[in-house]
Amino acid sequence: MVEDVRIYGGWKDELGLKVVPSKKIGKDLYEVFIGPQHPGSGHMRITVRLDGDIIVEADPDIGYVHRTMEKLGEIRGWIKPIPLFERMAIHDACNITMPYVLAVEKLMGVEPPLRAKYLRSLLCEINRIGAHLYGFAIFGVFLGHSTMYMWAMGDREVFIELAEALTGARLTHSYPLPGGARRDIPADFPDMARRAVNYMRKRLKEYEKIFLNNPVIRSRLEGVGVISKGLAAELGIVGPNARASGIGYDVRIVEPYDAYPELDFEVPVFREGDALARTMVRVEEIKQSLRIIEQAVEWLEKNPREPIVDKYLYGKYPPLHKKIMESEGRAKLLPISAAMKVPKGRAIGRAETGRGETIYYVESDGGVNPYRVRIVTASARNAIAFKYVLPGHKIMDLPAIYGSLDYFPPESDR
Amino acid sequence: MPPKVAVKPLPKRGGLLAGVSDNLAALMIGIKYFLNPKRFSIYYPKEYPELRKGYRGFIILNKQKCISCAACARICPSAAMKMIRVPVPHPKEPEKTVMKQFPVINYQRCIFCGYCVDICPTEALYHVNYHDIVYENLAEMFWDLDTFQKEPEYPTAEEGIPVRLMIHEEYGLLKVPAREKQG
Amino acid sequence: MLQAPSRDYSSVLGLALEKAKNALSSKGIVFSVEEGKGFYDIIVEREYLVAGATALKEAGFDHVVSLTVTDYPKEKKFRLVYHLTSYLDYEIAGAIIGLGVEVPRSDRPSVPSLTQVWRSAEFQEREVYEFFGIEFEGHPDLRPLLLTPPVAELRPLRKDFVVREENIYEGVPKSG
Amino acid sequence: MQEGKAYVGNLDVTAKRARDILLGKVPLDKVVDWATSFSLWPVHLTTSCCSTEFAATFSPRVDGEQFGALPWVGPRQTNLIIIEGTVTKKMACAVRLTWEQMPAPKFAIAMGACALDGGLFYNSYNIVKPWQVIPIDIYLPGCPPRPETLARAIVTLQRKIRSKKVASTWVREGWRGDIEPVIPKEDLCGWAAKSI
Repeated sequence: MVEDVRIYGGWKDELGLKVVPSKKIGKDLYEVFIGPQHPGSGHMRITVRLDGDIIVEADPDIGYVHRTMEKLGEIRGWIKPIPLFERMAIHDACNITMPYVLAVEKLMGVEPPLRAKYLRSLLCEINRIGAHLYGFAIFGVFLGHSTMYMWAMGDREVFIELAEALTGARLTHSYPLPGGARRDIPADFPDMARRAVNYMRKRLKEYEKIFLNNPVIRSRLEGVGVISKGLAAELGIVGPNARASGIGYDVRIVEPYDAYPELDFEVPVFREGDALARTMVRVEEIKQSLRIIEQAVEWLEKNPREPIVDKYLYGKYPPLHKKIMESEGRAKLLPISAAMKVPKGRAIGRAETGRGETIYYVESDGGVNPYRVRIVTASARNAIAFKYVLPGHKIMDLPAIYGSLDYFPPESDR
Repeated sequence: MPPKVAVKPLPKRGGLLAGVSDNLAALMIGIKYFLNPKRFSIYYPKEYPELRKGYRGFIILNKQKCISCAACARICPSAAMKMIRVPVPHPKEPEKTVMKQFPVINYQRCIFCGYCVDICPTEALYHVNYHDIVYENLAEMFWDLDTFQKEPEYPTAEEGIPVRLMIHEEYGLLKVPAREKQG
Repeated sequence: MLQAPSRDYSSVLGLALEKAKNALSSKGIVFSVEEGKGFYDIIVEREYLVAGATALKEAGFDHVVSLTVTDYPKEKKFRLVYHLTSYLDYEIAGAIIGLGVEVPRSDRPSVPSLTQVWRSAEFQEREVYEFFGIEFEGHPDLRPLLLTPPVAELRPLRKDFVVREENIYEGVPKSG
Repeated sequence: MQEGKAYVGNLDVTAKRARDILLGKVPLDKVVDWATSFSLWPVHLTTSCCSTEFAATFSPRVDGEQFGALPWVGPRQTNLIIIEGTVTKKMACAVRLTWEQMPAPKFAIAMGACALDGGLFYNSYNIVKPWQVIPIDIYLPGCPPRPETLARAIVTLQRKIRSKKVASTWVREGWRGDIEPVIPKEDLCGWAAKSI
């Protein structure tokens, strides 16, 4: 029996995998189908079996957005899968494609220039803030707190404007390339970014007052959906959800990529493991992301512009392409990119996306297509939490737990 | 400086009167924004946002620059861009015609990733900076070679005035007119 | 708990490999090691799979990151690798080690399920079951996870299920 | 239907007669069209990742409620369905069921490349094109379309309803004149029966 785990009508075993009811469960359990058309995020279904209003069994039925990314990744060459994989989490676009790009870079043995690394990290952090704010907005809807939805969605637009200025698209940036990035920052970007950072810092204090410290919200989140450290490790929960349970695991520390080794930031960890801690981790992460954006922008402003693609590729650029790179900061692709070949081998690329660690296993047989792309996203690994965390809670705690796990079905279903 | 893990405590609730003071704080924020609202809603279609120059909107072909290399069609991730063969006058003997291939685009599939624009060796393709055009049937969305060379009609521009959203330290986003009023 | 300063990944990976090797050889398990970029795969025989998994779990590899299956129709086999890492063991945290087995390709291939060892493999085994048709003996709840039953019968990730890409001249309307 | 002998009379016949009398008057037609066009409530069915932009449309930036559109939970209170991106084979069943639950007159907007011709997933084995499932009024290009594009779609749909008198024709004749009804060729929910 675990201490501090609020469970109605029974207790959980040591790890929390199994609910032991205190009384015999009645024969007539209610079976409630939640989704796929429901007020929350929508594109998934949870089948819960209820004894009274206590969840006895939960069965996540996912796959409503399974769009066959792994199969299509095998037939589209090496560059084209980047926009394809981006569709898994379009508000976290740079983060979700980074691991694939890193894996291909490992196979090809190319290293992007430092400026490109900083640019990619900058966009990744902008995306991370966007993803967390989107999570807050949806969480607000779940809890019936529509102010939070409006605020988070409104403030997310600030960071979308930033990303749009950098890449030319609101959400689907298709920004990183193996060995580089696609656009350099426009001249007015550093000022915009600084204003956005200052604004968001002020705003987070107000979020605390209206949402996080709001007694109504706190009483719905505190002690609800507790995932202990052992359970998180057993289920393989990732990202902010694991960090809320006291696991200090972040790919940016474990296997630093891009410009992260040179940036100064912290990885916030909470020990409580409940829904409130999971929410607070995201707030703290936004603060760290703001710090990273400041540093990256300062670096990009201070250092002279250089080509943002790999040296080998830049060496092959015709004069027109070089001129465009200098004047517009736009990296052109070369026709060879459409049919490029990658040396034989197996590589794992991983990155810390907004919702946690995403892993791409890329296998090449030396041809024009990847032989196998295996994608395990953060939401896919978190999906199992529904099955083991929900039982023992009241049905009204389901939205709070669902929202605090920040589960995004398209990312999970691939 | 290497990144590090920092264990943080949850924010404390304020003392004995937590329910009262936290509720009051939330209410005060509400009142503050009721009295001093920060609105940036765009009253579409009377106003529309004018997007930045580098925005990846509809893709247009400049036929004169096209060298028929088909790189754009090959890089297109969703196979929206296709090559068609059309007769063009022979460069040296004007009475003869030769078959040359040009790209056409299917906006039913285009995902506006901009790879075709970036791969084009002669900059024959370019983006326009608007994106809000809708269609009532699918056939219109397949652009033939003639349509592909013209920038599409932009009904929003005729109906509304352009605005711009500026990032502001105090307001987050601030709506300002994109152009000076004439006269 | 990970603490500063951040460590060099390749040295952690080397340490993890040593630890995994020791754990397996102390149980008398025969294995071969294959190197990938950023990870190592340890391939064992089918009868050693559960014993090897238990040994690795005791050595600190506490969860499955990815259950990676690749189909090799020419060699008539599936290569099934549980990519593992650790959260709780600070020394090897984050290093990816694969525990793999080669399964002969047939209509109803099967391997022992490792869900009892690693709970985090449960959903990924269900996924592999629907995409490749590999059955996991002893899995508590082997149903399709993502696909509908008619689509799952296609076994879509096997190499003999072919999805075709349109070429650059195809699909232009006649009038266009 | 047989004439009943109950004192209240036959409700169906009464309702039909009342409808004929009310809609026979010309201004009422216009009122029906006007009222429908300014109360297009989209049902909250998110099929795919365009839902992020759907949410952005009803966020402060574009403020979808200025068009009289308010996303609503229960399909019984809504008359607009916005297909937000890809419809997979598993989701197609839910889309059709939701569409059938909505009261007439009802409209559909297909949002994003995936909802038109599959977009990036045109050759995927697990997708259905939404125009094979329900009749679509407006198509939006883009992946995802901007929130302004969705706002333009709502405005265009409102104008279409008013200019073509879609809603009043629908109420009068039981179906609209301009679009053929769609009956899915394959059994969309066949798999559900199997899994149970």
